Amino acid sequence: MIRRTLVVAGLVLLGIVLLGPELAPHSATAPVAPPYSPPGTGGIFGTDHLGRDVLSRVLHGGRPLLLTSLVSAFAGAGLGAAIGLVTALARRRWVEPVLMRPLDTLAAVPPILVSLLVLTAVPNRAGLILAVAVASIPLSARVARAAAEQVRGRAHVEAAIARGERWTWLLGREVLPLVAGPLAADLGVRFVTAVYLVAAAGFLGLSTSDSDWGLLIVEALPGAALQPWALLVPVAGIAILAVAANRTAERLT
Amino acid sequence: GTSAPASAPVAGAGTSAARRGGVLRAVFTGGGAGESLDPYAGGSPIDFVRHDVLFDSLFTLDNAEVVPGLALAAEPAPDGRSFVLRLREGVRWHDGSTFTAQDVAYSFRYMNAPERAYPSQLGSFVDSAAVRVRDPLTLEVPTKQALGDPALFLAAFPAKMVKDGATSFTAATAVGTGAYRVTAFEAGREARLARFDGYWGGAAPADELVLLSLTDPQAKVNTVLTGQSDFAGDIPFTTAKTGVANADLEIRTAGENNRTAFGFVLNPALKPFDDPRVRKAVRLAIDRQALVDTILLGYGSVGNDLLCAGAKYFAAKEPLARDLDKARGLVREAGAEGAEVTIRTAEYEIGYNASTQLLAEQLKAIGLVVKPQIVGPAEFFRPEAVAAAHGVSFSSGAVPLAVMYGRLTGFPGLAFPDERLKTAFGTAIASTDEGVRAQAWAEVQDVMFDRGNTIVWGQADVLSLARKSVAGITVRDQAKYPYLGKAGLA
Amino acid sequence: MSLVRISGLRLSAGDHEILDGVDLTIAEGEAVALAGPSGAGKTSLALAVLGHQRPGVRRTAGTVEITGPVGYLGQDPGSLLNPYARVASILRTAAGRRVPREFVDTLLDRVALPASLARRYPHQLSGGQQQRVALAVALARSPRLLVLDEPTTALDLLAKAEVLAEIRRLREDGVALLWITHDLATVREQVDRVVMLDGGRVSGPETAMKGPFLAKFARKGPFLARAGAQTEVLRAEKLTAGYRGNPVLTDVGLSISPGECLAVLGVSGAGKSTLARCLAGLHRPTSGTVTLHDGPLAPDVRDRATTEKAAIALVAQNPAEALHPRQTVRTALTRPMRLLRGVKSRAEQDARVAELLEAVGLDSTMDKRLPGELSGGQRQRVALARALAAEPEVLICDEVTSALDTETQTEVLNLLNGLRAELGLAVVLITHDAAVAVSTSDRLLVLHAGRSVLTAPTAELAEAGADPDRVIARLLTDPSRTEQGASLV
Amino acid sequence: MTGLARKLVTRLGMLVALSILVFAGVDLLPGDPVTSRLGISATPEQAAALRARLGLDRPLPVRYADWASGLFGGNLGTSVSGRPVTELLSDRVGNSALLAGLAVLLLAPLSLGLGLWAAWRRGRAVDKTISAGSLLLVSVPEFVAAGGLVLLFAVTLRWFPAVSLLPAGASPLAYPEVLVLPVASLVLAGSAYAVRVIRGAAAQTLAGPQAEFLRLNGVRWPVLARRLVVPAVLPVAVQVWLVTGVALVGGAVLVEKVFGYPGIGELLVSSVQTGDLPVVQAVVLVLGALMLLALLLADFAVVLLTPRLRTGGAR
Ligand SMILES: Nc1ncnc2c1ncn2[C@@H]1O[C@H](COP(=O)(O)OP(=O)(O)OP(=O)(O)O)[C@@H](O)[C@H]1O
Ligand SMILES: Nc1ncnc2c1ncn2[C@@H]1O[C@H](COP(=O)(O)OP(=O)(O)OP(=O)(O)O)[C@@H](O)[C@H]1O
Ligand SMILES: [Mg+2]
Ligand SMILES: [Mg+2]
Repeated sequence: MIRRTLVVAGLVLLGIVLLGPELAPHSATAPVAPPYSPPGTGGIFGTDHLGRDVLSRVLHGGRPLLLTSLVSAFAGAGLGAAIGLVTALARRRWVEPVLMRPLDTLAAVPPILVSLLVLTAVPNRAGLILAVAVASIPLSARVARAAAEQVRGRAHVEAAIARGERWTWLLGREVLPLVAGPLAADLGVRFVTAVYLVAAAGFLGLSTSDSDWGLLIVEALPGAALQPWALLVPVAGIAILAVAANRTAERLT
Repeated sequence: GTSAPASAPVAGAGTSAARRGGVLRAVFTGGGAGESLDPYAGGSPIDFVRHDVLFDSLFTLDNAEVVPGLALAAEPAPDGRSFVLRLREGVRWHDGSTFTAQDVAYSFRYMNAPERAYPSQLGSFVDSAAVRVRDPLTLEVPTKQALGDPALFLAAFPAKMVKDGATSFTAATAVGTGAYRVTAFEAGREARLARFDGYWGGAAPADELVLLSLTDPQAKVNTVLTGQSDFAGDIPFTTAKTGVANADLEIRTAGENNRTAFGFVLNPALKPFDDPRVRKAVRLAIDRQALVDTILLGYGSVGNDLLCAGAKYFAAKEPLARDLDKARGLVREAGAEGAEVTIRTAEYEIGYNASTQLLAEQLKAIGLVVKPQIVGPAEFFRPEAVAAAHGVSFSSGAVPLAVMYGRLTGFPGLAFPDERLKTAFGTAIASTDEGVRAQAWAEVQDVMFDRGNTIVWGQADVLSLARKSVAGITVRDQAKYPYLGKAGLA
Repeated sequence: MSLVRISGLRLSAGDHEILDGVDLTIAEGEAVALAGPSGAGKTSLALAVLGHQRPGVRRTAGTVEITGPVGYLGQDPGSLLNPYARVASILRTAAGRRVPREFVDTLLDRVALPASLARRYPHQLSGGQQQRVALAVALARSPRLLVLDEPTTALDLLAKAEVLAEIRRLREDGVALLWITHDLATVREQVDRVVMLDGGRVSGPETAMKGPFLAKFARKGPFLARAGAQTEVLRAEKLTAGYRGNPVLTDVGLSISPGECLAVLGVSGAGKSTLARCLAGLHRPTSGTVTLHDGPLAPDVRDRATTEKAAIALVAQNPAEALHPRQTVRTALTRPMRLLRGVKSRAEQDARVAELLEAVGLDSTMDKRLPGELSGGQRQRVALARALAAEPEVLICDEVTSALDTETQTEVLNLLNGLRAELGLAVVLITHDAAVAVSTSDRLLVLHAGRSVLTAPTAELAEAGADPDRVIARLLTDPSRTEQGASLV
Repeated sequence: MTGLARKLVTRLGMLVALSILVFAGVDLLPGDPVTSRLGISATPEQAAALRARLGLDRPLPVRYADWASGLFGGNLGTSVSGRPVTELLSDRVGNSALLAGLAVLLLAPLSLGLGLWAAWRRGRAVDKTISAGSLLLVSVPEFVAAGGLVLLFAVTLRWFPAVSLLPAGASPLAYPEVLVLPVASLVLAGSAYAVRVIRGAAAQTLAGPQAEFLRLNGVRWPVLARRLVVPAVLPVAVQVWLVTGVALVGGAVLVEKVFGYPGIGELLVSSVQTGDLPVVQAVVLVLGALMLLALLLADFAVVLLTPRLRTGGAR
């Protein structure tokens, strides 16, 4: 019963986020009222520092945020997990150092520098996705390898090897289902980190879109005392998304 | 969330006079580890404030007028190619020794040496290597181009005097002639300065001045709100709008003559802004009042597209009235409808990126598609990038016209190529006759107002947050870097 | 006064009943053996006595009353002990209160372990020692009832003897026992009564037990005779292998012909499983060769041809890990068919799955179950069926019958014997069970500390009718082990 | 022993690779010390002169070789401002390490406690609350959380200073009150991941045969946690704590900015903004080396905390 309501609420939320740009009463960029108008006088949640409708900006920004974060979380955690699994299952001894040492080195470069570099080379949303993905690959790979190593020596994996299963089956059907728990948890954390890195990139002047929620937070911060809603609404949005994403990830395992 | 402003900003430096004694703690935007006690090494606001009380210039500005500092007079030769500098007598360094012409000659060499992190731009005008000491209080200074009013240049460009032979500027070794001497310093954190009782301009009121360095605007405000400091320079408009609910504190403005110009410079070398009609159309199309109300939250006034409001010679023309029909017509005539233009901007002042976004919205109405190109402050002035953009956001304090137009003429992408402007500018710099200079500056600004490439949509108040008892804060150069040599507690 | 009083207990999982109205009372000091075919519900009942159910199992009716502290010893001792604590700490934790130093020593002494083991970690103990430490844990709270779930299946004869001796001592101390076993022959003298469970019901008195194992499954000679005539199918020469430089196998050789059964014996840790893994290509020997029909085999199974992969099948030792927990029985059985025998059609797969399940004594409706929904013995048989699905020429069985009751064990061994006779399947049988080894094999290979100390025809070593336990114990007892193995049967 | 030697050699190689990566990477950053320094008032000659003085006109490999040879002598280069980078870094590395260290010291028991509690009560309200709470925390950007803490505890309640102002040359250790809010912000930001990992590992252990065996033999929760669950999660928890700690040393940029805390992150940001490449390179290298060290320590910690590995394989 409660579960059903939760699922429905989640779907409604997803719908709002994805259809947001169509639902928004105003454009994301046009001023509609004096800056920092409180809720009521200028839209449900008031207006931001340029007099733009907070509700409309939140509605416009949800889709880019969700897609950016999801894509980069999947790319980062997915690639990381793939590398980790391959390393754990590889038969050749050189695979481990060849794949993992460079990743460890990459892990040692502060993510902020990685983001700066990638965004310099690719100064758009794709760059942001790449930056977040690159920043999460090393840790995801470690998590995946550690999890897969527990499973690698199990008799059913050896049986599958002995009957000549392809590596896709070995990874996808023998090992993955057993490490899906930690990987899903990792994916959930990656998603939140992605949202957060996107926001942080905005904080450092590296934002890549008009109105994704990270940018809204960054923009609303100086005027938070004047118009708290402009800050609280996107923060709440991100929090809800994060919780929902993690619940989903846990469900899937 | 419903905090009504406790009070509108008050003007000035505090109601009462500063009394002698006490410790004044003031916080300014810092430059982190890059800060320095060397007046030619640090480039952040707190560096300027600190340098101003530790070191003196030969001349300073006071209400846009040049007043004598360590020098009493700079007398140009008739052709303007050199000047004679007469120094003040009886000035002492913090270490007790006497200030002489040797110090000045050394300072000229020091400030322009290529290994300086921030060499003085005075080097473009003064031939520092050829400075000659006539006697302990007189020097002869050759110039690289004719200067009609050398004192103005000595006041407007950084030209702090350091002691002959000084190479090291640590808390123990930095020696100036200013109202305060340094007792402790850590870059990016704080400087502790003690009153210099032998100051030639009269001893400062406060016993000690503590300059605190922070980079986050809200953090600066918080120090005053929580009693960690007495004065925060250059605070965000939002803080003023929110107001402070503390009867001991007040928000101050530096006044009408000390505002910061907010605007854009259009690139006259690129389409569509190579066409004066399009430049004019932009100036006709922008909603100045909306920008002032939104970006400045009303703290300021509309601008008339000319830089240096508040400086001497500034032409206080009436801003162009908004006329969208006419603007659209001009754009159509120029065949620039639907043109895509990139405006490069960085948040080196709060509100720059926002003003560019708002500009983009406003210019939609006349068929120009503006793409804000938001970058970090460190890369903003990369020459190739500026030259490739159709415009940049731009800001300036009430600096002398010679400084501002001098800067603009040298920069690809910002310089405005116009014969009449060039001639008038040359005369304005070189003429030794005050009347001729005034005439020439008027002409420079006529050209700029008629067809120029600068847009100044607003003049922003410079706000600060202060304990009510803080008194005696004055402006010499720019209001963002006030002079604290006469400041103290009432 | 009774310690346990269970009445009308019903347990169900999904749509089927596991226990169907079971009544059981155990009086103070009484020892009850719980036996019955694999899948009868023995483990489920034992756990119910402890007030516990495995995931997926629900109690639908009945009452369980227990008085006094209960000790419990599960099936696989290796995985029960806390790997992060030393033996002393494990035992003190188990006591649940502050105990004097001597407590640990006394407890170890009770399970016939030297006090010097107290400072070791579980992984530093042999399988037999681990099982005895686990028993000590169960004893730490001085239980008045001890629940034992097949406590000796993983043990070689010597370790088994030690554990049995300790259980006998406990009996003498008046501890009540609920003892799950499929080895009634051993247990019978040590218990007061035997409860037989079948299909979730108590199936009547002990009379249901069949006669002695050997009588029913007396050694027959024909395989041996025939085997000698055939050419060999698999040969290993001078196999040397180890883990991270620790040698485990040294210069071991073997050969086996179609239809032949070679039993590999040795105490725990002797290297039997390692040998099996080398043959199957799952462990790379440091030197030595394996040949199939005179063709050399690659040391790594991944480098072997499909026909070579199909020719050798391994049933691994650990039944808990042998099956993928998320794959149904059907998937487990059809994969080898597809990959190694090219059976792609669903209908044919279904037919073969049913056939295989039936052959190992399982209901063909079990194909949709996940391993977690099977009993220990059922899992072991699915693993065997999976190996047979590849239709191998050589079957290597690492303890395939350890979790099976005598009845089922007999069925499985009959199946193997039938395949040997009809199809010429060669079987390498690794086992701790002396009776099985003696009754089924044609030849014996005895490993000691990684070296092959003896290979000989079974008939030469054990005359028909001799007690297999004694025969094997003699083979395993090496001079170097006599001081430890003092309490032999 | 050879294993250890090989490990150290690999790490050394990684350090070299890291230094190349850092040097080249930073060089590619958009900020340019020359233009950011000279602003719009510089002539091309002035710019060229400054470029030459800073040695930026030489090819990248030459500059790297120069820099790397300096590293061996403990010389991290010279800041664009002319001061040795080592001098700029020394205090700040300590300050940041102090901040991060304190944060980890608080975060470790906190995350362990919460993670174990959630695992013990898995599937129940407590578990869901802790999971959701940690996710909420991690999804509120740290600078927003820090701002909230300042508003509540400094501006409104006046319990702690809003900004970490320190007298010149003083160590934060002498002024513990300035550490409270920054450390609290970092703990809030950093504990969520640890809580989730620990909860996962603990839940797995609790579902395993060892936990079942102990439970069925009458061992109750606190003892079970102390004897089995904690030792089982520690190897992975220590990894997470170490890595989080290093990440906090360099990743506290925004928190340091909000509090004006004189740390390495603040130095990094201000140097990026002024295009002070030698400082950026040094900071990033130091952070990277710390991370490599942490990963190495984490590897050792796993061995140390896992008896099977510590005592050298099976029997
Ligand atoms: N979680 C479950 N879901 C569905 N069926 C189950 C589950 N657990 C056990 N069963 C079934 O319940 C029956 C009894 O299982 P139990 O483990 O008690 O048998 P057992 O007598 O101990 O057998 P064995 O001697 O083989 O270990 C078996 O048929 C088994 O398939
Ligand atoms: N993965 C491994 N890593 C290190 N040592 C191992 C490994 N597997 C087995 N060993 C060791 O190798 C030796 C032989 O092990 P093996 O499994 O072959 O013994 P076994 O004869 O099958 O014993 P059991 O009867 O207990 O199954 C033992 O000492 C064991 O501890
Ligand atoms: Mg069972
Ligand atoms: Mg074995």
